Amino acid sequence: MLTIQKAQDWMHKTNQYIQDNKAYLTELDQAIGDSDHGINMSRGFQEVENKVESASYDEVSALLKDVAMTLMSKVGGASGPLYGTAFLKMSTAVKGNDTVDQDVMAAGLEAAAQGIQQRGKSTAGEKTMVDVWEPLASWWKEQDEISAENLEAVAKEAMESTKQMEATKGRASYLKEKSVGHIDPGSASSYYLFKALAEVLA
Amino acid sequence: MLTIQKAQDWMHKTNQYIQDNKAYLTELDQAIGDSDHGINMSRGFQEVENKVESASYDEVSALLKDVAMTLMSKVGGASGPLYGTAFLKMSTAVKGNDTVDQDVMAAGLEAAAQGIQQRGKSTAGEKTMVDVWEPLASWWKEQDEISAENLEAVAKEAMESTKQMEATKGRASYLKEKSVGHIDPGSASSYYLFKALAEVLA
Amino acid sequence: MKKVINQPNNVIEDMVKGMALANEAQWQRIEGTNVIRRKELSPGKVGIVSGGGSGHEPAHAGYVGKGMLDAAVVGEVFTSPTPDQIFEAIKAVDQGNGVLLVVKNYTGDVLNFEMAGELAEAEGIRVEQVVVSDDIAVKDSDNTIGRRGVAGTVFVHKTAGAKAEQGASLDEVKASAEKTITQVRSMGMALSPCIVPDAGKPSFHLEEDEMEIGIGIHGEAGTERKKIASAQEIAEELTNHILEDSGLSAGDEVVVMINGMGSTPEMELFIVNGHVNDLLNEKNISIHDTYVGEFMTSLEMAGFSITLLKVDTEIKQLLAEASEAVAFRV
Amino acid sequence: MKKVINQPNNVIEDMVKGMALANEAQWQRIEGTNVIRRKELSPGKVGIVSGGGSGHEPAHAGYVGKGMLDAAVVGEVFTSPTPDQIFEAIKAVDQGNGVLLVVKNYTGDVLNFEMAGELAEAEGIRVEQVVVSDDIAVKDSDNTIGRRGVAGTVFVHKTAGAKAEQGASLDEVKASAEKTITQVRSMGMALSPCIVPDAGKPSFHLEEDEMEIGIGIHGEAGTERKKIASAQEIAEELTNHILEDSGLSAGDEVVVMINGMGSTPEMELFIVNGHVNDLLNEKNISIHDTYVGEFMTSLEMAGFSITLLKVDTEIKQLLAEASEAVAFRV
Ligand SMILES: Nc1ncnc2c1ncn2[C@@H]1O[C@H](COP(=O)(O)OP(=O)(O)O)[C@@H](O)[C@H]1O
Ligand SMILES: Nc1ncnc2c1ncn2[C@@H]1O[C@H](COP(=O)(O)OP(=O)(O)O)[C@@H](O)[C@H]1O
Ligand SMILES: [Mg+2]
Ligand SMILES: [Mg+2]
Ligand SMILES: [Mg+2]
Ligand SMILES: [Mg+2]
Repeated sequence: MLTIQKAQDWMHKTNQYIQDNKAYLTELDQAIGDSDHGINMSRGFQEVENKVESASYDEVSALLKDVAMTLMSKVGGASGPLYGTAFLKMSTAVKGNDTVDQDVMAAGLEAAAQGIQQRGKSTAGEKTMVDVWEPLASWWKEQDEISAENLEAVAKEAMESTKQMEATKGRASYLKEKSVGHIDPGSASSYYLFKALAEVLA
Repeated sequence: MLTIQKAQDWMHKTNQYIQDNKAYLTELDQAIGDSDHGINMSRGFQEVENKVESASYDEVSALLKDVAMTLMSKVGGASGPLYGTAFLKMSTAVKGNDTVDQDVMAAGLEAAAQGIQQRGKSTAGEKTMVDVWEPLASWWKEQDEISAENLEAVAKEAMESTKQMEATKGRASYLKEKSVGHIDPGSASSYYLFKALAEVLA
Repeated sequence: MKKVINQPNNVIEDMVKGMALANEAQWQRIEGTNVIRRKELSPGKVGIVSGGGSGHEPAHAGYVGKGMLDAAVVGEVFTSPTPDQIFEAIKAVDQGNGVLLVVKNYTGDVLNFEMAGELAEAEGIRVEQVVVSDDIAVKDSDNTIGRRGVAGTVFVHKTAGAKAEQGASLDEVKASAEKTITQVRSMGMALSPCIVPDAGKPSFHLEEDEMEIGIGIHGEAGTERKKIASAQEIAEELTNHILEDSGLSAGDEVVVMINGMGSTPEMELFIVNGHVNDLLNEKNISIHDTYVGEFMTSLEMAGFSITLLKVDTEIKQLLAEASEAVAFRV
Repeated sequence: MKKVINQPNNVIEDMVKGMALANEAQWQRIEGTNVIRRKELSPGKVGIVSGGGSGHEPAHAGYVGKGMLDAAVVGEVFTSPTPDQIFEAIKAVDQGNGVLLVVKNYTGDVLNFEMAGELAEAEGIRVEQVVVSDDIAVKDSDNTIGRRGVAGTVFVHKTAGAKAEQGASLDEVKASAEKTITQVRSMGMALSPCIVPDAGKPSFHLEEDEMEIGIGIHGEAGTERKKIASAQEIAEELTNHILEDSGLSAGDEVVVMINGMGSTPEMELFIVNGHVNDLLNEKNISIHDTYVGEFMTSLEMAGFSITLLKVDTEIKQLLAEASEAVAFRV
């Protein structure tokens, strides 16, 4: 399902969404954070694009590891180590598999979602990117066959569910109840990542 | 002509004009200076008022000396030492005269106008308060009898003449030709001083 | 947005370049990184590394110098630096006796420094981390990530740096830093926002007659937004909050820091200092020393913070030790 | 107007009070005046007194300390202090060997210091005066009052202070100050105005995309108003003006000061410093030392100035002497 080519396309499309929505992501972060999430993601995914476009890989795992290391060293802030960890765990979980099929990907996503939670000492319901990764990974595992359309819809719904949450992790937690009513920026960037994945798999 | 009582009234009325026009004087200084002339004069003449209201004098000269010392120590900037010098010279010139009559006052004003020029190394035509003091003192000397109305008119015309001048002294000189078109702030405050004198003598 | 910059997304590279040139006698940029390190290290000393997002200048490079930090890692504007950069700093300053990381309590900083520490430990470098959390505007409850690190961080740099310079072990240096952290408290306010260059827009909006109490150093919303009050009222409100929280009482001794956030003139900081003095005198809390200036800024935000550090003989002695850091010369 | 103040017409009293408390170890307010003096004078030393309007903090009180000024006279905002206050400062620091007055070239400052000097001479105190005029934005012609004194003044404080501390005579100290004055040149620019508290309104207006080149430190209009350019273009424009005026050329050695006017973040000053370095390197003018920070501000004006001081062995040696002044520690 996820070939090296598709993984490359995934990163390419993600980068496009991130660049197109740089200002929007920053605005979300302005409301409940420090106005840099779009800037951070834009810097990071531009580097990811540069990296994976120019390199050649003999397995998906290797590509994902490059993504992880690039995000880790280019994004900074809270989202850098978290996205970095997610892709690192995903890379490890899918390692040794020639083709990353639906089940292997399920393991990869679960490892990623857990990695974020461990690194961030966070769980679902705290208004962070976990609220996209965690339900997405669970949903994936339960599917007989992944529908690209549903994948996008699940990610979108998960992102939107953060709107009514009160943040207890990340910078938005300073705002307490005032954080309610705003979409979590990290969940929004995660949504673009899965929207891009859906399109690649469609 | 200028009794102690009248000299007191003169300072009282001057202070009123200065306080009422504090913002206007500051605005004039904003255009071609550093936005503080109204503030400086307001601080200084309020202290003059406090001083001469509470003290008692046995000659006009003593009162004028108090005015000089107060302005010197409360105004600061360029205008403080210049007004201070003007009143100090005036005080010395009228010293020993029981009543300051028109001729004695002529000598007083001339000494004042010269004092400003010496201290400021300036002459008429440089767009400074000299352009009010100098013509006013000359005019006074030529009169058979001082008409209060004319006194005010001469001072006003002198002040307005500074509008078309190009400054070569004081802060406005930095602006060179751009200083043209604005009344000199120190000339405006000097005008209020003579307007008050005219009213007292009327 | 009015700024003296070139490309908004290149400000950090441009800044670090000019920074390294500003103090060539003491500073050295580690090539290929945004790390400013001491040119000459004190042999055998425990290393001290700090850093964080940019926009808080003189923090943290201004505190690099003999007696304070050995290296500062410069992140993007308001964004924690990445683990690889922090790792480079650790490697550069370690002299076999370990390195202390002084981190301000933000998720990003904690995560990135933590990961850098893991990288270093994997290479056999001993690393310890302390997390500064002096901003009492944030409630320290289970439902937040805890208090932010703000201007009080500078005192942690100073005491840890002095302790290390005395030849103390990593554990001893860490203990001094932690003691300082438990004894320092800050609270800030703002009159107007700052603009992250690459965002191009103000980080928040305040009306012409409004101020925000309890603001963070990245423009994070504070505890209360209200009509501007007098310097005296604001100074007393912030000081009273700190006193209440810290339990400082008559007979205690403190060091005061009045920190400008960026565009507030020193004139106003001195005015605030007068009122803080009056209030502390009234409460019989004695003032050992005072720092007025810009120590931990937020770009061009207008506002200030007050920091009180409770001192004892040890802390006073560590504060008094020499420091050659440009922004905190002793 | 957003400021942390009490009554706008009381800012100076409030500030001086808080200032005196900010540095009690070194500073002392002369009772009943707005003079900040060194608590302990160096016996027999020639006294150095400076001062001027407020709003330029840390100038001038920040330069009071062993190795620089003995006293700073604090005027109202942007208004020269009065002769009586300056006279008090002179009396307080004179130790029988005379006093040098370091005055910035503005009519008000020159007149008030001159009168204070006359008062002092009348009491038998020897006084000399030097007038700093480093701002090349003003043409030094017969039709102006000459160049303004701006950030370069700090170097005059430093060299005169060091010379006096070495035990030099009043004439020798004056000669060193005058040498510095002939070798120092500055030029500034602004992005946004400042507000004099008691005026309550901005001192000038610039459009959102405009800057003003050649601005004075009281918001005096500059030489040119135009569209904001890049940091590199602005830095090069100002530096080139200074180079042209000063006749500095390949092989010469300078000290660079990048001075923030108030609300410009240090980040931007460092960026400027990088470009000034590049340009001077290109011209083979070597940089002996660099100062980046706020030395001579204009309340909350946004902008900066560049100062180049041509140095020789004597000036370098005077700059290197110890200084305990809070705002210029060496
Ligand atoms: N502890 C955490 N666990 C999981 N995700 C987190 C945590 N803290 C923050 N995040 C995510 O990171 C996002 C913020 O990223 P970003 O703005 O780039 O970093 P910073 O908050 O350091 O400025 C938040 O919107 C949230 O989704
Ligand atoms: N050399 C001079 N001779 C005479 N008057 C002068 C001279 N320089 C300045 N002035 C007067 O002083 C006024 C400015 O006073 P003020 O604003 O109080 O002081 P400053 O210019 O120091 O801010 C000018 O408007 C001008 O009338
Ligand atoms: Mg953010
Ligand atoms: Mg003026
Ligand atoms: Mg951030
Ligand atoms: Mg003035």
